[in-house]
Amino acid sequence: MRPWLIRHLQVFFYSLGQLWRSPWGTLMSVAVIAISLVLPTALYLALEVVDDLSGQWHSGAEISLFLEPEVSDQAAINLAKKINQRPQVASVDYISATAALEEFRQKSGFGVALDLLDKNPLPGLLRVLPKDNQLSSIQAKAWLLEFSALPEVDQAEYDYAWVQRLQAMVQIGQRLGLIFSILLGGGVVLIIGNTIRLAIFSRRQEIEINKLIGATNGFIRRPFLYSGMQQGALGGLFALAMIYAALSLLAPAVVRLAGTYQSEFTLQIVGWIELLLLPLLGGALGWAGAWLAVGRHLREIEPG
Amino acid sequence: MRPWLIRHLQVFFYSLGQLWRSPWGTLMSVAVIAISLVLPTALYLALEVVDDLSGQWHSGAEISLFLEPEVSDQAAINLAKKINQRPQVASVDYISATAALEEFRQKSGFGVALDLLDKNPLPGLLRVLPKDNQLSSIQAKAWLLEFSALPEVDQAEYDYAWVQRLQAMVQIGQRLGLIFSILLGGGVVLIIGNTIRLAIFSRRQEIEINKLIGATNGFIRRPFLYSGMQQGALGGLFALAMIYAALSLLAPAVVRLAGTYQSEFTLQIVGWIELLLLPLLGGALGWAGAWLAVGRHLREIEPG
Amino acid sequence: MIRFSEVYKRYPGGGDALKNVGFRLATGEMAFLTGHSGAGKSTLLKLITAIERPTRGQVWIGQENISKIAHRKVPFLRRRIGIIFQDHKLLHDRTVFDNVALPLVVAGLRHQDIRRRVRAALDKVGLLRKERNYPLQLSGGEQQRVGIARAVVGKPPLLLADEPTGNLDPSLSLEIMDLFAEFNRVGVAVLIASHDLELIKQLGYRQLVLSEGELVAGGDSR
Amino acid sequence: MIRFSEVYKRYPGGGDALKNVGFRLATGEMAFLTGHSGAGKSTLLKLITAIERPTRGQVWIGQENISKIAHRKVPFLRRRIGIIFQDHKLLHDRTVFDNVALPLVVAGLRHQDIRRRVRAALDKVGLLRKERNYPLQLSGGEQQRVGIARAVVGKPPLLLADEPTGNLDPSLSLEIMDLFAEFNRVGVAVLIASHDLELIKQLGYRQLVLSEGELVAGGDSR
Ligand SMILES: Nc1ncnc2c1ncn2[C@@H]1O[C@H](COP(=O)(O)OP(=O)(O)OP(=O)(O)O)[C@@H](O)[C@H]1O
Ligand SMILES: Nc1ncnc2c1ncn2[C@@H]1O[C@H](COP(=O)(O)OP(=O)(O)OP(=O)(O)O)[C@@H](O)[C@H]1O
Ligand SMILES: [Mg+2]
Ligand SMILES: [Mg+2]
Repeated sequence: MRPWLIRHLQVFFYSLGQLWRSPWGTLMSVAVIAISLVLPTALYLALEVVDDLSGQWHSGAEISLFLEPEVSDQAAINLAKKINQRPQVASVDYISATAALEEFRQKSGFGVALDLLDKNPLPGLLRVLPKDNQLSSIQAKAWLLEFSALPEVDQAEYDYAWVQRLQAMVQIGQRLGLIFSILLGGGVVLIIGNTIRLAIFSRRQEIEINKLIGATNGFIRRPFLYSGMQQGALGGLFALAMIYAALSLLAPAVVRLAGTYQSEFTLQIVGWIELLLLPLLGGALGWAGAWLAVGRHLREIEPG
Repeated sequence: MRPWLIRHLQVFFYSLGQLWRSPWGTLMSVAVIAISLVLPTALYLALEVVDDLSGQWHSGAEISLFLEPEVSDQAAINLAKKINQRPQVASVDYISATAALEEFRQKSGFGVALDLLDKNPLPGLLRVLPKDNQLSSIQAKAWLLEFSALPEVDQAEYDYAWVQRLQAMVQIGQRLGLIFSILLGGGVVLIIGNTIRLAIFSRRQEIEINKLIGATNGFIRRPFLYSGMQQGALGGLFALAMIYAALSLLAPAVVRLAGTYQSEFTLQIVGWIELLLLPLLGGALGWAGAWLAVGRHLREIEPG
Repeated sequence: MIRFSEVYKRYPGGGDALKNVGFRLATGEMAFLTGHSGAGKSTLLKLITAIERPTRGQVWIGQENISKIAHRKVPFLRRRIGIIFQDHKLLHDRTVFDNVALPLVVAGLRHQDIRRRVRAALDKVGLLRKERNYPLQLSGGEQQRVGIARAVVGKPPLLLADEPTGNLDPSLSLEIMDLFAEFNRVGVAVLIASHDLELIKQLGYRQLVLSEGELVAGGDSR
Repeated sequence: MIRFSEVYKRYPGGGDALKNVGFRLATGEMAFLTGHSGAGKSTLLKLITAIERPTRGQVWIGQENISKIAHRKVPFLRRRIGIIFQDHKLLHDRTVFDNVALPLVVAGLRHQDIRRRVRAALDKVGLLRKERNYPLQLSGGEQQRVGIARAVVGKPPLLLADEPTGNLDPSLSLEIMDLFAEFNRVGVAVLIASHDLELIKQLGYRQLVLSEGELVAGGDSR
């Protein structure tokens, strides 16, 4: 077992040495791989952030129950508690008529206009947030019917426009995600495969001589596999550094934006442990790309 | 002049033939280049779309003038015309008290609640849209002071929150754009340079022999330059096809989204003529990458 | 050691490079392969190393019929043969030492053994003091000798050489041939393709003569 | 045609490959360059083609001092010299025809001229019927002759050959040498590095003898 291990270590360090001896070429390959790893990762992080933000914004997909004017605060709170016990309900907020007017004033920018009113024209309000973020329109209608039948409730409403918008956005995001993933996943495989392919051609003579001397295909394949893995892993490390730099650049702006939504969202949410997987992923992709390229081209090169 | 031209044409078709003779390698290089061209183009298109959409949304950055209740429709319209003559004002809309209530009802989702009102509590409203989309906060304050001094105006307001949000978004967009452009621009140059670099190494012997036989550096460089250009241009064509496919996939979803904003925006706005520049750009980048790589490595390869 | 029986070789798009060739080379025997340029000498050697396959007939190495040897067995066949090439076939980006060490590395020997045997082989061809040089820093004759050192370093039972003295001056050629003879004396079978008729006559080993792909002398007595 | 004057060549990390070499080769003269392996024959030829630069001394080709020739002038120097290499240096992915045509393509000749002159050169070395083959489909001697055809196709006033008959059988060697003599008769200066002393003696041209980097015979009479 030990000589076997020694031989692998030798090849490992030999191909690392090869990379080191042609620093420019290595740098180029590694940079190309890093860029192709950065992009899908950035996409993944962006989707994670959007997911997170949209979780905070989902309050738009709520059902509003307008209470009859004669319902007291206490009765309203009791009703809220009752509704909250339903399994599909995430939370219920009670907004009294006074609070509603205040929110109204802030939301609409019609502050001055509302001061002109003699009395508060608004009813009390229960905001029901469903657990399922994307309530289907059929479900939503069933709920509306049920809630409006309650004696305390004057009318029940659901913000369809917002839901439609959200769904359309999610749809676009998913399609974009699909397209980008295909492009970039293909890109990584192609780039590493291409690099190894050309490396094989530029070492054609070496391969030929090795075959003549009695090297098995496994022996010839090994340094290419190690080289692909090492380049991929280095690319992953570079990608990690780039993403870290990009996040540092972006963080202040994102925090400022989140501030305007009264949100305490920061980019710290990003999964650092997942990012540490990047070099591993890069190494695995590099190995795979090398394997494909070597498999295709090793057979072609025969001494003549 | 004719033999000179013939020689160039010969090299052009010779290197095209070379590409054709190794279809797999060519396909790989071209696909890699295409992907690296698609991504910046997609970014550019996305920014164009956002710019376009935000132009439609800028109505949020407007100044609202709440009129005194006793101002008649006619007086309000006259005032609107007067304000509209100012050089920095893009447009002025008059929303009568009745219309304001109607808009209110739709925007807020409090439709039922408003039906409970005895009389319309809202004043008439002038919406002033400044020409400069991003009014600085100092300018905005000056305008507010000036407008609120008008006898017809009860109060003037400006949606600061929206402006802040927009500015933060624009800032993030710009930083993202910068980061992506650097990454992808560097990517294209690196990929083409790397491809040509490896091509040079795999044709090392050919270069050596040509030098021995008395070929000038220009002669040796030429096929590589043509090859780089051809690969870049092919990559550009592929990129064009990919973007076309992606747009076809995305278009329905975007139209649906735009629909929820009462917008008639479609993806037709995308500059098709600009897209046709892609193969040209690809060719130019390919030529440049080849030139860099050949310049660096041609001197290294000397017969020994 | 080697047995050819009614071997034909036709390259795609060419005439017959070898026609009805039959001969035996006994274990531990040494012989020369001669013939005009294009007679088929290199082709014959390529059949022995499974670089090319015969179109018809059989080629035996030891107990093995290699006319139809499986691809994955070829490397192990080649490890039992030391080959010296017309054009050296050295790796230009490795030192003389590393070039000679290659067959041992391929065979998976231990580092200390490699070191000892490579230096012994380099010593035999008189290039020990150039072990750290790169092939391009050597003269043509020196490169040829590096190739010979690489062929013998693995102590194969069979040595093939394709014009090993083509680039050497007469005295050095004689030295190299003596080297082959020395290997032969310790039991290595040697087959050398050469056109240096003078030298061959001088040495007096068996001669296999090819002409237009046919074995016209030195073959099986049928 | 060629004039060496007190030329020294030391490779980095090696001894002197050439020491105080001085000789002239007249226009239209033919001579052989001999010496043991490693004597410096190839090095001397490399100095003439500006592949290497002398460490000291001057090398003149015609009226040009090429010890310090500018890089961009080197290609035009090489077009006036036909070079035949020890290891052929053919392009394996081009046909024999394309290989021989290379110097004419480099020089920018017209297509029809190229065709005519390539076929004439191939005819001279007896390989016209192999013009569509690839170098790897040829025997070693045939490849060598392709290299010779490529060297003479441009009708250079000076022909250099580094062991052009190293891989050829004696009769073919003589043929090739006769070919060089023929070129020489029409006014081409020829310098051939070779160790085939037998053949050289037979032909009776001037001999420049190198030993350990020193010109021990046939040089300038000082
Ligand atoms: N790969 C090939 N494809 C087609 N024809 C080939 C191939 N290899 C060799 N030939 C032809 O087969 C014949 C024998 O070639 P071979 O190389 O065996 O000759 P040789 O005896 O080694 O000659 P030399 O002394 O010149 O090396 C020649 O006519 C050659 O053109
Ligand atoms: N690039 C180089 N770097 C270092 N040393 C070199 C280089 N090229 C040649 N030498 C050394 O210079 C000496 C002369 O080499 P050269 O190739 O000129 O010999 P040669 O006469 O052509 O020999 P042969 O007949 O074997 O071809 C040799 O000792 C060789 O090791
Ligand atoms: Mg041969
Ligand atoms: Mg030499």
